[in-house]
Amino acid sequence: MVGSASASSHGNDTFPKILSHNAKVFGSRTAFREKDFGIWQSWTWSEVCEEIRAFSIGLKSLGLGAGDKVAIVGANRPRLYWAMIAAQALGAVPVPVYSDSVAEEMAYVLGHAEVKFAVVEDQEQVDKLLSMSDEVPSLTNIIYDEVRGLRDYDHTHLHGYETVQEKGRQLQANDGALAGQWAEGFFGGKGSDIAVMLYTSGTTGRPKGVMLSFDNLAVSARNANVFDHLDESEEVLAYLPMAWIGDHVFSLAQAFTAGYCVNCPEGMDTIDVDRREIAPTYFFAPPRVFENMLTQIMVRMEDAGKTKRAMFDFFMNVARKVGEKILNGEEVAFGDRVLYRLGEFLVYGPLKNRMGLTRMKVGYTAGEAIGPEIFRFYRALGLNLKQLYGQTEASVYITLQPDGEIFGDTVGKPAPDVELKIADSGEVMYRSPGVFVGYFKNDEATESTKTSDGWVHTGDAGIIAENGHLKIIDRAKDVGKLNDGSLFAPKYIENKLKFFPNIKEAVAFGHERDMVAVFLNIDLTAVGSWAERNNVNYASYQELAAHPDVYSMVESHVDQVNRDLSSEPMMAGAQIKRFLILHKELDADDGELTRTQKVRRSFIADRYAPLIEALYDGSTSKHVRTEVTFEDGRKGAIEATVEIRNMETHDVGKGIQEAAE
Amino acid sequence: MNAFATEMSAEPASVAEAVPREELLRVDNVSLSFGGVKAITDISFDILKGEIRAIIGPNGAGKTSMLNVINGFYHPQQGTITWQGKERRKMKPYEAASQGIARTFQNVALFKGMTTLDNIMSGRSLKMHRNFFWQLIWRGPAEREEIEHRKKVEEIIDFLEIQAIRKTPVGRLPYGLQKRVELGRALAMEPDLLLLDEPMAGMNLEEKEDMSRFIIDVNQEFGTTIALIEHDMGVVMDLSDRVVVLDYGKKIADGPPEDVQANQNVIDAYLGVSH
Amino acid sequence: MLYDIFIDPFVQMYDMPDFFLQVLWEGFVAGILYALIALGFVLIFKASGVFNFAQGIMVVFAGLTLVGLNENGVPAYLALALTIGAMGILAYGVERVVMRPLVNQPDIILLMATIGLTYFLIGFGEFVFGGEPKQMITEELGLPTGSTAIEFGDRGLVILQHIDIAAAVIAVLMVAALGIFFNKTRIGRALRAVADDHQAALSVGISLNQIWAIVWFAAGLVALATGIMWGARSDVSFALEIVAFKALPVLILGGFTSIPGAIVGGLIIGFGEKIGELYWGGLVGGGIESWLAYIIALIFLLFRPQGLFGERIIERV
Amino acid sequence: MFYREAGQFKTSYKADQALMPILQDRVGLLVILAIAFVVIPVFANDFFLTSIMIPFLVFSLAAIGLNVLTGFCGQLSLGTGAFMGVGAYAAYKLTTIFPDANVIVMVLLSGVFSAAIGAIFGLPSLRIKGLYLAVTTLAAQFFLEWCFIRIGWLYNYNASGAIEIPHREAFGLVVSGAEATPIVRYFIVLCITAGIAFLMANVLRGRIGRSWMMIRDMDIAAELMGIRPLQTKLLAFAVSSYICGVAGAMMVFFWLNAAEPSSYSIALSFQILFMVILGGLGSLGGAFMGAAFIWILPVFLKFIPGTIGIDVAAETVEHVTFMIVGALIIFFLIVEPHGFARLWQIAKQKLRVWPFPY
Repeated sequence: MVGSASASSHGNDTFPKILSHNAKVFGSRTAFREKDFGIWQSWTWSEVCEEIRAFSIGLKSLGLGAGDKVAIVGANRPRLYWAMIAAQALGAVPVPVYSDSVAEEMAYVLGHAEVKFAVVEDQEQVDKLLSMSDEVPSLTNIIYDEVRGLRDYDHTHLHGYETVQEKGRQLQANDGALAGQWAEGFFGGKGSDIAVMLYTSGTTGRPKGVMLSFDNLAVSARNANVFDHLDESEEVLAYLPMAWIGDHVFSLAQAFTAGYCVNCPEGMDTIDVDRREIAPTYFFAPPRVFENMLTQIMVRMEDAGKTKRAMFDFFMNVARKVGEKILNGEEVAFGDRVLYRLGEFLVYGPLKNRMGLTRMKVGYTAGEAIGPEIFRFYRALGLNLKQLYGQTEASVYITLQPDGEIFGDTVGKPAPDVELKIADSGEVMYRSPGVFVGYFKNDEATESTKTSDGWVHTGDAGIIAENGHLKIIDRAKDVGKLNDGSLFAPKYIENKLKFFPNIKEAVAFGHERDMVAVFLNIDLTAVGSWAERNNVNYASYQELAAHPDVYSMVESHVDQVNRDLSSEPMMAGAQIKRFLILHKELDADDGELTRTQKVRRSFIADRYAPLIEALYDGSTSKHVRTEVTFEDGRKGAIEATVEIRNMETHDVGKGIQEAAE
Repeated sequence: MNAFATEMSAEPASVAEAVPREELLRVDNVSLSFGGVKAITDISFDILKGEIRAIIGPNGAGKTSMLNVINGFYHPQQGTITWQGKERRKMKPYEAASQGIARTFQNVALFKGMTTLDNIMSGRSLKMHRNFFWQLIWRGPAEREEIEHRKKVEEIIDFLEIQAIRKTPVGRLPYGLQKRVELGRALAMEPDLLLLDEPMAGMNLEEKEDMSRFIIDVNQEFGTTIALIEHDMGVVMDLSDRVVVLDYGKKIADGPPEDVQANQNVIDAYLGVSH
Repeated sequence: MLYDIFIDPFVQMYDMPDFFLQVLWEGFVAGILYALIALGFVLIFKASGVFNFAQGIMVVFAGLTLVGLNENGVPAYLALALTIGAMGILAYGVERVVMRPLVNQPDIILLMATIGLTYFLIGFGEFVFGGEPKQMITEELGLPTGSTAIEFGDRGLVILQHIDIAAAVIAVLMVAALGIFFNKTRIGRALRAVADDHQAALSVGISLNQIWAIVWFAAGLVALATGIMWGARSDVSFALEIVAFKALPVLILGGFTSIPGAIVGGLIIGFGEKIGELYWGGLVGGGIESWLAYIIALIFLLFRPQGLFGERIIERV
Repeated sequence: MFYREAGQFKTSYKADQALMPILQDRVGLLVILAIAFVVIPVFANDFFLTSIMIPFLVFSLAAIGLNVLTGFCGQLSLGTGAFMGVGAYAAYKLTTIFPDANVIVMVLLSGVFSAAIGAIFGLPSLRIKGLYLAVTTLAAQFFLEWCFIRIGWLYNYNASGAIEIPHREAFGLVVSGAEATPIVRYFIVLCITAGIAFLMANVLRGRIGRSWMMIRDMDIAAELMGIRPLQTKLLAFAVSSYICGVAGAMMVFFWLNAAEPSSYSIALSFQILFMVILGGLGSLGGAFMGAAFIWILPVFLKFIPGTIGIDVAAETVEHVTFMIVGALIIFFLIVEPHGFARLWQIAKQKLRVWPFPY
């Protein structure tokens, strides 16, 4: 293995071991913060070690042992992170679960993982778990963090987090040797032990439990730390679901291996303020977050006065021109440098300040393709935002964009210690120390994903460009062909559409059909703001989506995409011939999106079969009725007549000329 | 056989019936008039420790006047008030506060110039004692006291889920949130008896549900006795343990919600049958 | 000491009834003038809820304008007419520049604005007409200037200035005119409607802006009359401003919205002040006139916060 | 724009409740203090110190005093001038009775007397509110003014009827009397004003300041929450009068050298009230801004005709100044009834959210 010196583990191969190492080395450095009761409550590494020890010993006294599974359910809270380490110290395996998933989904995961204990956030989660006690017969104890509303519950098998910790402290007080024994317990552990089980939500089928070993996580994390020069002085904001590999690696594995501080926000409605207060130095967000921030900036700037907007536009142009070059360390004319400096004072600095990214050293976006405009916007501000490509099965890292080698349409070079190849089918495959151990109780799936010599199928189709960077085209299984034989990569088209702020979602159809047609969702914030400015009245999403002006606006976007497509010889055949704007927003509650907000293509195809039919039978409108689930769980139906528009296509290469004229 | 199916029940065990409750406040034969206009005529009722007591009645029935009598703002011409077993003399409103009676108001009476945090902190006034000279110096005792009470206030903010508006001046908040802040301010007094004057007036359904939940939580988490005036009969019937019905300043019914609902006098009063 | 306070003054009153009557007359005249100033306050307060601190200075300003015009060769009656016109312009200006933009602001802000107006009018008046005290053009306006002595046989005599009698008569006429205006004319009734309920007034189609302009104009006329009377007794100068503060205790006694209250309050203060000063003032070195009115009002307030003619306030929660 | 708050987070209530939780504010304050304590003493001439800075600081302190009462406790007072006079006369008598005592201590002590008298005149505030209360404070104004004239003992029976400040030394420097240098006076006034402002900032953010604001915002609710109205209001009267008293004493001891009863007339009361209203009710910073505006603007106006070469009679300038001040007061009330403090707040908010409009 080609690990660099500082990435080596010195025998600290499991997180409990790393914890006790950190407690010694970084004892008085802040390890965790949580905005609670109005201030950032802080814990140093040695305090964290003590907290975890007490809780862990308490858990043991409740009967948790090696090999047991512990479900972790709730929002990002230090105590829930600690619970994972506390379980690992006993040889148990934590299983973080998406706390907002519906009971049915959660019950399946918990039942499949055979969890014995659950550490949860509050009453809501306790109630949820109690309601599924029949599906999860293995569950014996629930531990909650927030006592509110739970006082009158039967506490035979229900415990407060503090009670458990108190018990642990009591036991330690009674038996001085206990702390030592506890540490000895995990010093016997090996790096190859299972550290955590993460269930991937998957676009199809039941979730699968990805088993990752300590080695997988710790080695990947150390490599990433070295790659981006991260050390114990970093600050990160832990706000993404704990059940997601990204958060697990960024907020736990890398935090522990580098020794940096993890900050948990007060709540989802204070996240913007909390981010600004902390100003993370290492920041990760899916493209959606960056998109939203940009949309907000643009919407708010629309309301600014004329001069201010002119100033903003002027300096943003300067930034677009030279910002990235300066960031990449390229030569830039002196005058531009001065202008950029001025812009930094007047616009970029304040913007970064408002977003809370002033101190950001490195930022990553992944999960989906980010719009090149959006990506460039942040880079132009001088933010070192980069893309990476990863998977749960790889302990995140497959490829990374190295500093100075940033290209909007590629996802970077292989991460340290990662080998990459493209299979004959076009599928991207990799092998690395982070490759997962296997799917829990699903050998069949493990075998079909991971070859005997350690190569993993990503399921994505891609190419390695001349500069060695990986370019992802689409899901391997989604890449299809039109009836005339042209290549049809739906995701590629959809992403191009979604890069327009007005378009929130797109679903493209075309495989084994005569032409490409798409469903669109408009972005209510962006289009709503446009409507306000143009005195367009609307009462609902549905009404706005059906508005003729909105249709024409969207039509121009689609046309632009067709132009773009026509300029790429491989994709030119798959220009959009027809489109419609859906009468409702695609929603995870209706099963149309996954919990990570990815579209579920086949589900949508089933659900809106009549609309697809209409797209391909040439009709100009179609009446539909759709069942929906409201926020409060009630069901209902909405009806609408949806308009369908035809599009002109462009000849290969002609698009460019027209655009140039 | 799993452990939870039988042994765990999400419903709290109901102990109210088992233990007879102590009397917290009793009003005997109270009458109140303003310059010859009778607002309250010969009313008697009691409030038991730990219960939610509702006072209902049509407009102008004397409900708010009754609350004003209880917290010493009005002085009845006749009748006695017994508070925690002792007959109460004529007292000032601030004395009622120091004896553990807090209230909210029909039309939100927040301190408009202050933030949410300061408004709730103001509820701690009675429990803070550092004198003027410590306040001048600030460092040391005054600051420590402030921090100690800030912690308490933050718990209330957390309890009422108003973290996001902690530092917003209350004048800028929507009405529903103002009501919540006002409840927080009353809670900060850690009262024995909490008087709520139409806590849900002017709220939409969702806000009403939130407020109901908070009222029940207050009652259960802190064991606070609550007397509330409310127009929304549905809410009253759901929340309260016992209900007093007033009409034209007289008591026309008193008892558990279901009894009161069936009472002919009450039905007449609400339908406006003339006397 | 106690004798000096409780017995001697009354003995004096009995011993010298002519002096006592003279004092009463002085008090009466002072009271009338206080009442006239207070009347201006009441007019504006009733219609707009604004406590017009500038009323005192409007008195001076009106007087100054009148005299100033005459000094510059304008005949007396024409000057009077022009001054009335000036008060009209002032009323319109105040309504446009001060009242309209500040509608719905808290009381204290409106009060401050009228104090700002006071400063402006002082500066403007002095700028235009100079800062020195001026003689009122009593004769030119055809007002009486002589005096009449009324004898009480051998017990002395009381001297009545004719201008004072005229002042009393004008005051009575003015109150009567205002009474008729408020009760008999359409605009007057509208004014009362505004005082009672702004919304109701709006709903019957009365423009608040017009009404404010009218009341400020009416208050300006009252100020002009006051200015003439007062100027005739002493000089026209900005020293009058201090005297104008006396209207405050008068209003406290009479209530902020009652015209009869302003008259009665003015008389009480006028009598009280003169009697207090002449019979008791000497005990503490004199000059108690400057504050006696306020102390009377203060004591009165402690027992009847709503004034003589106000209604009892019941606090509601 | 200048406010870059990212990365400023609080890990303790102590830091969260600090007077200035934002770093840039603290820096700003330090800059202002540095200017006041270093730059001005080094560069300013005597005229600037005597005619602008010293009176500005004295009036700022008086405005703080009135702001405590009117801005924070909601009790309108028109008697500020007289309360300042009480301080002046008390300090004068104290230095007469204790000729060897430190005059600065005497000035600080004089406030105690005005506090006592202020509290007495505050008694009616229990029953009387708003404009009615203004009348009781007017009673104080005229009664006390009368006392300054009629009670000879107060001014040591001087023939002039005025108080004249004796020559006094402290810390080896001449601090009062005609020989005291402007720079010494300036430092004394600056230290006292800054010190009291700081102490008041402490009081105002704590329990007592809150109880005043409770009375101001909603007195009935405050009472139902256990605030004793009389004590609370009297304390506000006493504290306010103390500060005004000290300001009044400083006015004669470190600025005017001599004072007549008319120095503390109703005109002064109004002047201070303007400072408070224009500066912003309920804001300490506003008191300084209001004082600067009301005091410095007229001084400034006086010099305009001369600098642009027009020869105008001093009288006329004064009249025009009156007009302009009056008009500006109305103008600012219309533009922003909550005063300069609010304008600053709005500006600050704009800077904080820059480049966004909100």
